[in-house]
Amino acid sequence: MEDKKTEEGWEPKIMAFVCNWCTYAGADLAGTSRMHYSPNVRIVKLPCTGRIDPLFVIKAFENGADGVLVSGCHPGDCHYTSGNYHARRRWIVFKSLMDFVGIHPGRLHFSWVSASEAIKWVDLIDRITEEIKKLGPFMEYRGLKK
Amino acid sequence: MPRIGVFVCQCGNNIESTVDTRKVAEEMKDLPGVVFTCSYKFMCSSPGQEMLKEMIKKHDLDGVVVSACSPHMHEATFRKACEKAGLNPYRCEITNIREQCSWVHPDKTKKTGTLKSMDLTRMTIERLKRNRPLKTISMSVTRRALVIGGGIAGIQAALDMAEGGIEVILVEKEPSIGGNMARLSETFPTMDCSQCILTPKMVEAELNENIKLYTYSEVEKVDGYIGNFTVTIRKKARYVKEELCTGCGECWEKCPYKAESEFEMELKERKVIYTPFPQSVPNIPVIDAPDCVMIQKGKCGVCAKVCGPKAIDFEQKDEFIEEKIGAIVVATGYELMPNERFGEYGYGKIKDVISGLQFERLASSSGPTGGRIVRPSDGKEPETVVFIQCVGSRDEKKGVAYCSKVCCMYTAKHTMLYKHKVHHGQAYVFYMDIRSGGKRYEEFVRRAIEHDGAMYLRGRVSRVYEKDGKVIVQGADTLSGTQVEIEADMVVLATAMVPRGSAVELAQRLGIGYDKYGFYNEYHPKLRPVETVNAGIYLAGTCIGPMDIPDSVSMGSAAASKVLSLFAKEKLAREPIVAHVDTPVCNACWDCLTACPYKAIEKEGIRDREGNIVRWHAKVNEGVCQGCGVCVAACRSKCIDLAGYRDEEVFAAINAF
Amino acid sequence: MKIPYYPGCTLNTVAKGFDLSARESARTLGFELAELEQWSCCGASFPLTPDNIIGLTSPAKVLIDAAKMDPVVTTLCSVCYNVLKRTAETLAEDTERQKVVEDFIEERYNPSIEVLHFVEILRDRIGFEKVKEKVKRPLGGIKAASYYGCMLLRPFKTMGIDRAEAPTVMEELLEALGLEPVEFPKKIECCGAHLAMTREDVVAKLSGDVIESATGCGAELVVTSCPLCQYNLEEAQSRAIEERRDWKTVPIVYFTQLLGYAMGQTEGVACFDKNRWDARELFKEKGVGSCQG
Amino acid sequence: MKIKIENRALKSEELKHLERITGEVPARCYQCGNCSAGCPLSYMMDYPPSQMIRLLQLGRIEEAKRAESVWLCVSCMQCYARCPKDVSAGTLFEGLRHLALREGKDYRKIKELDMPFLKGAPQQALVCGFRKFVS
Ligand SMILES: Cc1cc2nc3c(=O)[nH]c(=O)nc-3n(C[C@H](O)[C@H](O)[C@H](O)COP(=O)(O)OP(=O)(O)OC[C@H]3O[C@@H](n4cnc5c(N)ncnc54)[C@H](O)[C@@H]3O)c2cc1C
Ligand SMILES: Cc1cc2nc3c(=O)[nH]c(=O)nc-3n(C[C@H](O)[C@H](O)[C@H](O)COP(=O)(O)OP(=O)(O)OC[C@H]3O[C@@H](n4cnc5c(N)ncnc54)[C@H](O)[C@@H]3O)c2cc1C
Ligand code: SF4
Ligand code: SF4
Ligand code: SF4
Ligand code: SF4
Ligand code: SF4
Ligand code: SF4
Ligand code: SF4
Ligand code: SF4
Repeated sequence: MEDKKTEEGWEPKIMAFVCNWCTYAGADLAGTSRMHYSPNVRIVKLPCTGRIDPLFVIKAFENGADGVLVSGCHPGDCHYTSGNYHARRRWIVFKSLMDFVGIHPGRLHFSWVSASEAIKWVDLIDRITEEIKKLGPFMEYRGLKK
Repeated sequence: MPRIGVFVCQCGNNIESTVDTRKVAEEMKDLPGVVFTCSYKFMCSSPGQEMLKEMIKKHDLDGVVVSACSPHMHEATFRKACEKAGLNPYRCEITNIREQCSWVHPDKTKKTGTLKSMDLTRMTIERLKRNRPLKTISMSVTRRALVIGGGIAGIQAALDMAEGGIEVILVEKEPSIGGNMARLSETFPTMDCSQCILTPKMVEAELNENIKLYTYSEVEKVDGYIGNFTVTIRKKARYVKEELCTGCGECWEKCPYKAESEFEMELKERKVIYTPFPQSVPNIPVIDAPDCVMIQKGKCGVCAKVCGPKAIDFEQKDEFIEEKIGAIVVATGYELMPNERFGEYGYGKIKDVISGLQFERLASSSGPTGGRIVRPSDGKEPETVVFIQCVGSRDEKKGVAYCSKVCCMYTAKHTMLYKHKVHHGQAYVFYMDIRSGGKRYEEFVRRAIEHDGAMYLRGRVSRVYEKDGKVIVQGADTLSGTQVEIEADMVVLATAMVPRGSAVELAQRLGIGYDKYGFYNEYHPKLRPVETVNAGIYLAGTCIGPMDIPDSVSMGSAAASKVLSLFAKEKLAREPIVAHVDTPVCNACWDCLTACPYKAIEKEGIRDREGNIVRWHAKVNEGVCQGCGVCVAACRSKCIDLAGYRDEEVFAAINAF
Repeated sequence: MKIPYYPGCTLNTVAKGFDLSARESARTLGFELAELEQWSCCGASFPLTPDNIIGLTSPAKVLIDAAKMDPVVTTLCSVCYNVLKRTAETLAEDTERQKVVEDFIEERYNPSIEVLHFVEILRDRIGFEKVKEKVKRPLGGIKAASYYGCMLLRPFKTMGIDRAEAPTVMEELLEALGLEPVEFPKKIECCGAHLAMTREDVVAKLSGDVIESATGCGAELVVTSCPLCQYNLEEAQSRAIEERRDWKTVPIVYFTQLLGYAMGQTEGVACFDKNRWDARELFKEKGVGSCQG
Repeated sequence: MKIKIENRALKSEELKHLERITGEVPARCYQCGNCSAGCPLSYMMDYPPSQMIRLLQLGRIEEAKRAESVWLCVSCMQCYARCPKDVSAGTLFEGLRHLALREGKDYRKIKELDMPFLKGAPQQALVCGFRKFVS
């Protein structure tokens, strides 16, 4: 879809919205276990994936993100019993709107990473980074910001 | 203009080796609103914290960013330090540059780590600029507890709490407390008589001044939140005035009508006015209204005539009592899966096929046969008894997938009780695995086999049928790889333990989680095994999952200690991370109300001068809200927000990206 | 009422009485078993392995032809019923296999087709009460064992004609006809089925056990809805009387034979004489079965 | 008998093939023995159903294929009705028959059958028998 040439030395910027209890803790564990992953991701911590508003994602793209990740507890493990189900329902709808708003679906990722899944976190970030590298920089929304 | 201080930690070499903390500090200086930055060796050390406090005062900071380790590590530390320096603790934010930077991006040139640390710190600063000071929510506590279910777990919890000096209300739906344990004969692994160890506890519960017993009662409604619940209890009509009855027993002696005894499970009848069993607590009868001739047809009245203190009252109605309490312990226990589900075992059709609990009654000296083990069909002593384990348990097709945990043990116990009473008898046990994890449990099972001669056959039973007065059991012994057939006199099914039929309904009333079977969910199965997601509500015993008496008792005590430690606090403090509704904007669509997993959102009406409701809006009950933020994302009018994670704050962080 | 009817091979030949008495009974009860215009063998065994498409084609063809008349088809033989019903379920659930089968037969498959056993029609559409009203020759006092075997009941999820482990539908029908049903342990055990072809000894044992289990509970008659069961049980008895002097033989009859006879059909229809042990002798002995009105 | 257990055999292609054509997963069986307890032919089999499944679990598909049990199973589905794990031994047996038949190893030849049987038996016995025993 997008045929942007990858600029020399360009590195994608990825924003990750994660829940405090599972994925944030999983990322912490990756740290304490001294695992390594690509440095392109910036985490924004929220209490629960249920708190994450689709507008956050749009805003992130506006502000120069080339990719966005939303990650929380596994279904059934939500710290708040069912917040992640709400999130899931919301995102199924949102994902189907992605094309409509002109964002390649490969730029938005969803995952479940539990507090113990440091390895999954590391693999996830590396995989997403690669994928978004292939898609090239996301320029369409840049202009929108002021 | 805000006055923000940024403190970048080196964590010895942990951060410093891949992040140039001085450079980070230097860069942040130029951001608007930042008035002080520094890099420091160990921020969490005492000197570090002192320095932080000093700088807050010296530079008159109104907000602090500490770029250090994960907030899960030291957020509390730094917030406390800020508080001591006179700063609102929620004006202190942490940037995680250790777990998220230095440790995961080992670039020795420090370029990567430094860049990312600057990004993250900048995001935190921007977010902090929009942060509002928050106040911990402090709530009063009603120092009374409610226990639902008067089995051994509930009794233990009530006794421990009463002992701790708090008032306890114990609600039991049956006419007597005691639960399933009251049915048992002797108990593994020590073989104490169940009644002998249970009855003293029941009496203690009755006599303890701090315990208020409501038997034949159920919890109808639960309102409020941790520290401040209001419950409505339905006290079912007993048709006997409790304050007058002396428990003399004249009435049930003389009542001319009988009905099936629930307690004896079809093995015996009881009178229409009855106590479930002789040691009932309280020793006050109830009239089983559907079977009472007086209540149904207006004839009889014998019990009223013979009752000296005139305690019988046919006009009694259900009563509703409201109680204010601060915590709830749920201990509603288990029941057995209906065996009728297993047509191939002939339960319900073949009289001599009985359940484990029925066997307990047969073996119990206070049971229908006075402790003689006989066949229900003809009262003869059975010479061959076959015990079938895992009936319904570990059977994902017709029963439940889980293991009921206690049946291996009680089956071994049953073979022993049987052997001790019928010396020439032979017990056979069909098992799949013997699960005897527990102190002295394996030894107990070995004793049943080696000492009392129980014959264990590894395999399942496919069919049970009657032939010539015998019960034929057709099964497999997988160890020899053959089909086997046993001509038995009696068959005992070790049926799955399942939650009470009413468990799910109660869970919904209480707002606690339950699994697909109806067992209640712990907050955390290992680390918080007696708490629930609904603060102030605790669990004990077999309503959580199958367990034996020692475990049920431990959980009762554990739940009690949780309540006691909750009540030890003067006021309950809680994080102010709760949702707020901007009421004038709310259009009462109730999207938030359906979304909230905790039922924390209420409808509030606005009244005009005449008192008519003119408008509705949503309102968050701060005591109940857990701060998940689901409502915020659900609200399309954007009029609900979450303290600490307000839209504005999150957007600020994103904008700084 | 006309209900499309699939007789199956065996009812056209060795089990003629089963077929004739059913058709006649239907008429008495006010409906017609309308034989499919063209039909082929159902295959007599449901292909258990999903990759065996060939095995599905012949029953699928039967269903396709039936659906052209009505989206329901009835059958009498337990095996046909089993094969057709499982095929119908399989093809309805598995559109991929349905497609392959369609390509093979070169016809469209109609997944709404419903397969009913004749006894289901009697129970659910006619009602055993109605049957009872039509009884002219009550067979009172005859102790009859309903032998279900495997095919009517298993696999339960698909067949579900009655409770898997404790079915009673046949007993209820017999009761309506005035017989006295006896409960016996082996009523849902296997007769040996197609092992008749390879292991007569095994079949004799299994079927013999079934009969002994029934007679042990007092049965004077064994009732079935499967020609293969009927054959195996009779064969087993023939062998047994050669080997054991004390063996007491019992007639093995189809339920429709009793149904039609009780409702007053002429004796020829049921073909009792085609059974190796003629049930009429038992009726005579017991003094029942004479026509009343 | 002694079986040498080999990693390779546990996941052999032929086993996977059997799983594919039957849709059954032997690993789900927890060896409770209910199928063997209920199977009407069990006591005549060299390996009763649960042991046949065990052989498959151990990767011994060759032994399983050679077992006489394969030709004794009548697809009565008693095993499946009683199995708490929803495993159908009967279906696995059919799969094993297919493996044999597809190699062209007929269990019975038509010409071996005796005349009285061919004349007297109901058609369905023959049709079914041919399906089960002849490729
Ligand atoms: C056959 C058999 C033999 C056993 N033998 C032994 C043994 O030898 N040793 C051993 O350690 N364990 C044994 N056990 C296990 C033992 O019975 C349990 O561990 C123990 O009884 C659990 O106690 P509980 O308080 O959790 O539940 P329960 O005894 O079930 O008590 C729950 C109580 O809550 C009440 N209740 C339920 N719902 C409500 C409601 N909505 N409102 C108010 N009240 C309610 C019930 O009426 C009941 O009184 C055996 C179990 C069985 C089935
Ligand atoms: C291989 C293995 C795997 C396991 N996996 C699991 C699992 O996955 N899930 C699970 O739930 N359980 C698991 N367990 C069980 C689990 O380890 C124990 O249940 C749990 O650790 C017990 O905790 P504890 O506090 O009782 O004892 P411990 O962990 O042994 O702690 C006792 C502490 O007391 C200290 N101590 C001892 N004597 C003295 C003294 N005289 N003075 C001062 N201090 C003293 C010891 O140094 C120690 O720190 C596993 C066990 C093993 C062996
Ligand atoms: S505050 Fe955290 S990063 Fe800093 S020294 Fe302490 S542990 Fe290390
Ligand atoms: S006779 Fe009266 S006092 Fe005695 S037990 Fe009965 S109700 Fe109570
Ligand atoms: S009035 Fe009712 S409870 Fe009293 S004696 Fe008569 S039947 Fe029994
Ligand atoms: S405890 Fe024993 S008998 Fe009970 S379900 Fe578990 S394994 Fe089966
Ligand atoms: S933040 Fe969560 S718990 Fe609080 S009101 Fe909103 S949805 Fe309910
Ligand atoms: S979702 Fe928003 S607008 Fe709707 S009721 Fe809740 S707060 Fe009001
Ligand atoms: S299908 Fe085969 S293995 Fe299963 S019970 Fe019947 S004969 Fe035995
Ligand atoms: S009944 Fe099922 S689980 Fe049990 S041994 Fe047989 S196949 Fe395995």
